[in-house]
Amino acid sequence: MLSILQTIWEVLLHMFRRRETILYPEQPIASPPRFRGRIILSRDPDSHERCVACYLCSAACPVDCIALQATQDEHGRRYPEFFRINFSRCILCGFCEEACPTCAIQLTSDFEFCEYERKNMVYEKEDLLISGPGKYPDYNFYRVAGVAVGVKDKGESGNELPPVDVRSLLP
Amino acid sequence: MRWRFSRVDKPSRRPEAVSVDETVGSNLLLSRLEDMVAWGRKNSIWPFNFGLSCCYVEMAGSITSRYDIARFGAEVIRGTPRESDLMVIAGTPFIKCAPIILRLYEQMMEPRWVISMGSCANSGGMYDIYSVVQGVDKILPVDVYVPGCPPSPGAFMEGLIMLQNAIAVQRRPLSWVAGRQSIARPPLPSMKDRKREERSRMTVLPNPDIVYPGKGKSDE
Amino acid sequence: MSDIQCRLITVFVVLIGAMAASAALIWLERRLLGLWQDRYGPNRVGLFGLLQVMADMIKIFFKEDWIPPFADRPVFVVSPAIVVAATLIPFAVIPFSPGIAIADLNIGLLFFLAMASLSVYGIVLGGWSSQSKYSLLGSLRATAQLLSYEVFMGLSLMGVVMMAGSFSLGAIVRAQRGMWFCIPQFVGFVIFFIAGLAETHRMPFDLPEAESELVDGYHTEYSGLKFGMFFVGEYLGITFTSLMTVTLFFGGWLGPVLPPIVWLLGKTVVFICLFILIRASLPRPRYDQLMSFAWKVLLPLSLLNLLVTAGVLLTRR
Amino acid sequence: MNSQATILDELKERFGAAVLAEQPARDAVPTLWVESGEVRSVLKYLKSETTAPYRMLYDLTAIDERLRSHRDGQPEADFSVIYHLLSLDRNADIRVKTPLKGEYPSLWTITDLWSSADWYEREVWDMFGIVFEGRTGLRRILLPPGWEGHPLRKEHPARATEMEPFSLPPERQESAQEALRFRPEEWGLTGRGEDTDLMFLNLGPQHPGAHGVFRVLLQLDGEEIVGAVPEIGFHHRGAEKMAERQTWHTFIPYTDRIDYLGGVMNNLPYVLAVEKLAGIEVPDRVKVIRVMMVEFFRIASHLVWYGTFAQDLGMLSPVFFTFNDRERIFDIVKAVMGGRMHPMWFRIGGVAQDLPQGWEKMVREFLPYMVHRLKEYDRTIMRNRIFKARTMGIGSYSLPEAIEWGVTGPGLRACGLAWDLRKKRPYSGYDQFDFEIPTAKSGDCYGRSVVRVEEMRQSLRIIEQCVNNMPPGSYKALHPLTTPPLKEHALRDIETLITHFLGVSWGPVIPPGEVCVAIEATKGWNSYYLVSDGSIHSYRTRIRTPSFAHVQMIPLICRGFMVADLLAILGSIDYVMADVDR
Repeated sequence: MLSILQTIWEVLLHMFRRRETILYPEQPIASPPRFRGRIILSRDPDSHERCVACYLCSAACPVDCIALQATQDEHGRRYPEFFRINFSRCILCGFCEEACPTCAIQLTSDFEFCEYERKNMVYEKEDLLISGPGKYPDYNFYRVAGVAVGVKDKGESGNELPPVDVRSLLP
Repeated sequence: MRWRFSRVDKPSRRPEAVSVDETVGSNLLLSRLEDMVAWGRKNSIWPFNFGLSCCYVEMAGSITSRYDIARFGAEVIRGTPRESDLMVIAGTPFIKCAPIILRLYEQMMEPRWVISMGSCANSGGMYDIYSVVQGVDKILPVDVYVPGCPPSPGAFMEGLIMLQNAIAVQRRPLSWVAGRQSIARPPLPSMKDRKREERSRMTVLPNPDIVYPGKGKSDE
Repeated sequence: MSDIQCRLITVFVVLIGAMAASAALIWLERRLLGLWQDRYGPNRVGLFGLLQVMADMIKIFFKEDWIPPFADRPVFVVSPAIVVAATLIPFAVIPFSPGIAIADLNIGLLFFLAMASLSVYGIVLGGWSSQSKYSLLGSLRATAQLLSYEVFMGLSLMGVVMMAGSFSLGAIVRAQRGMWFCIPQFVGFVIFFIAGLAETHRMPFDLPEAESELVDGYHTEYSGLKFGMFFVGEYLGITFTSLMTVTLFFGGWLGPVLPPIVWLLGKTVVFICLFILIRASLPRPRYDQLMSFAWKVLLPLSLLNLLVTAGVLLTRR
Repeated sequence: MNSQATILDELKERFGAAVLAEQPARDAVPTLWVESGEVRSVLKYLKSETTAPYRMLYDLTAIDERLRSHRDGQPEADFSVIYHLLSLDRNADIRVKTPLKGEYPSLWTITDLWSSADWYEREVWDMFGIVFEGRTGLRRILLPPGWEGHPLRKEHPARATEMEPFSLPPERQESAQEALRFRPEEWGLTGRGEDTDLMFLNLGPQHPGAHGVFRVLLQLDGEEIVGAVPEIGFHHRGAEKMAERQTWHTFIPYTDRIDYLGGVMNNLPYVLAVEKLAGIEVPDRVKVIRVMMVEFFRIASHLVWYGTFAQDLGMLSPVFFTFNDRERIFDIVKAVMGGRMHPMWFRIGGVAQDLPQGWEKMVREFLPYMVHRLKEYDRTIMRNRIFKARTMGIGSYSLPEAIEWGVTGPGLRACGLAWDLRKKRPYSGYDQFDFEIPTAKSGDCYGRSVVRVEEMRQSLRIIEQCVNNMPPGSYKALHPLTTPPLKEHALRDIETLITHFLGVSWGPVIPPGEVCVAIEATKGWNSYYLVSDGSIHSYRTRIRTPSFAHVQMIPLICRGFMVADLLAILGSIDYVMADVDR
């Protein structure tokens, strides 16, 4: 009998606890920066599209929900002609972000993207592209030393940084 | 107001849509009544205690204190389909389970709504495999799709609010034996289009290597 | 104003009051559960979410009401009505204030006991007529549970009757002027309260519906308004049992300064809250444990209580 | 490893020519091939005749060998059936394989040796079409009745999008419903008791107390359970088939969803197994990070069990409290790993990211809070008289029964045996931690509860040690097969970027071999048996889950109890349907 009264008492005491509830939608639900939500495409610090259409994200995607088509601009720079993510299949695993060699594709902490119709869950490039560099404000793929091509040696192009000493990568 | 009495022998699964003006414009009193009914329905969505897999745990999470869908009047989870208004397809629709899902849906009384929660229910998600139905909308009509795998309780709540908004503008027959037996559903917006502007304005995101920099939410 | 008019007004006030109280109770319960579970509960519709019940009512009223083709139709339809009627009728004998009662019967208590047993029929028939195995199990449980707890409910009240020397509820309240019966009749009060919980088949004694076991028990096949009537019936039952507890053991309307009706309702709300608190906290015993608790613990206890009360009264004389 | 050598010698000596070959395995489990006719006698010998016998049938599965190229020294076979036995006395396993030839080969059953072989054999038949003779009831278990083909055979298509789109016209719906109808005579049950009529109650596939899509057919005398037939397969998502088409790397998200309450707990045995095949040794920091996250998920999973179990018994509030604590765990999990239920954060050779700045503060704040809450739950739940009345003496089994049926985890420890893989076969550095193995004597619902509650406390101790002693170092191994390699490097130099490209596009090529790694997961032993054929995919992935064995035991332990007890039993087993059907 006492144990039963104790149970009742313990529950009654919760009256004096602070309520745990987040008053969504008026109050936002805090998501840490690592939280994997809606996917975006970012731009590099020079405001160009970061994506070089290397297809790594779509290859790494366990559910094959990323589709893109590479093309080149007049300077020979690759960019995606179209870039499509099917959010009705996407599992927000972040493998694309991990695979992306240019930090173009990123997962934001936004989880609010419900839809009334399934076809609206397919996002095109204009839905994905944001105006800034996202999580990695300083990284610029085109500044990292590339390979030596006929006209220049490694890291000697106009805006490249000097190449990394490979020995520094060893343990 | 002229009432027609008609027998509904075989209620169709989804009566054809009629334009809202046509239905609402006819009578002010009736439309007031319909407004009130829609308001009542919107604020009293009782979900069916139905879960298939992982998403169900997150859906249950949305009932608990941190998220508390009771605030929307939707915490009265019913164990029987007959008393519930909302079926949340929370999890993977399996081929072996599909007839059961459909049966339970049919056992629900009108008006009834369906939220497809999570990638598996939306389209099969990561399970493009022999035993999984590629999207629950292959077997029953879906009102709101919630993305994620599993969607967080927050995302489910967004879906629920969107369903409430949709219900608020729907006009359904007031009685299941009298009046026009059709449902007027105004076209619903594409949330993607609606939010595009705002989303594309986003510039810098917080550093992922710091736990909760500043106060919390990212800059959206 | 003639006597009949006066009576009619009382009837309407009580009827509407009881309905309104049970509606408010639905809101109160959800908010209180929220309070004890570190959350809010319905708070978005109207001030403090007060309109939530309105929304639920409207929704249920316009929900498709369906009778399964395999059900026993007339019985299926009539059962929810029996439940509501049988819980509403005994409100007639409650004395709300000195002189204000729909009918201050001199056998008020017996009338209440008789009516309380009637509501069992609603549940049993509802479950039986649904022709569903879960409903059937639910109504079987209801039969056994409600019938046995009825016995102790009656027995536990006999002490009160002896002390007051009357079956009239008004007389019982007046007999508590010196001391509320909850003190001399503490055992009787505890038994009555437990039996009251069981009679209203509230958690932890909600075995006839027990969601995790029997889906929704006796009302599994009900929908729409008929289910709504079962739902309201349950809350009417809680209101009534709380009123009864206050009347029998906590001096009814008695109390200083404030008007009697305020005292009565105030005390009732306390018990309603207690009902909800118990629902929020306790696990559900098993069906056979419930029965053996009834027959092996409550029965001897209530008989003992009867004996001791009688003994004390006799020696006092 | 003396005992292993001796058991092989012992078997060779006794069975002579029937032992076809001995196969070296990466996991050092003695593996031998036995002629199919002699398998039963070998197993019987191992179960009852040898000293310190192998009493537990840990796993029974098969491999479609027809397309496998690296089969060095293994006997010719189209299919092989694998019996994985376990001896708790020796703390040793043995794997007995038998080669089978032909399109639809057959084999003699072992259900008379182990009753628990029943479901395993049905599964093998269902998935591979291998027939077991000499037994009854060899019917589909995971797939619906009337399914054509056997999915784990190599010729069976995997993708639903390659098949005809699914539709459910009324006639198909009707026939499917008809196929679901329970016919007691098919299961040898009748509606007549000794002196009463019995009722059949169909509990599930959708039932509020059944924790997912799970069906139990009950034969009832009043409310007393006379017989029960559990039916599973409503949650089969073909994870094993999936592994044969995903790369080693992209299968990681699928492991998360096996025991969907376990989160990264499921990643662990898989990445450990792949690392063993690839020969990767991970840095200490990785080990400790993994242990910490895994223990967080052990607590989270047990909290869900705690709340829902209390709810099954009719308590309304505890589920809210325990889910609140779970949310606090998820706050940490979200901040560190970015996901909630399925962080999919472990990688081959490490973890996805390093711990973020500020993680220590969060964890340190959580620990005392949780200790306090657990005390509160003891007062609210465990000590409650009604709770005890509902759980004590209900659904109990003895230790020999538990071993016979392959019960592992808290269910085994509730029978009084302090057997925990973290202590007995430490993996991922568990030998460096100081913690205890809680046990209970009774083997009933209450015993299982006591063990789980105490386990949460021990997990908190482990986490505390992790915070206090987090070693410095890298979060990924510097090994060519680590997938993907350190991102900081890949972003800065083209050399790593090339490895990165290979790793995430084709995926790593894992050397051929077989390995089985078991861990003490939230619900029992979870193991991945991986067969690599030297390719970017796994050739065969066998996921042995604890719940499968536990659920099979239900008819045995619920007989004689009431319907309400069944729900208590189901709750106390703490199964997850995805963990049963995969």
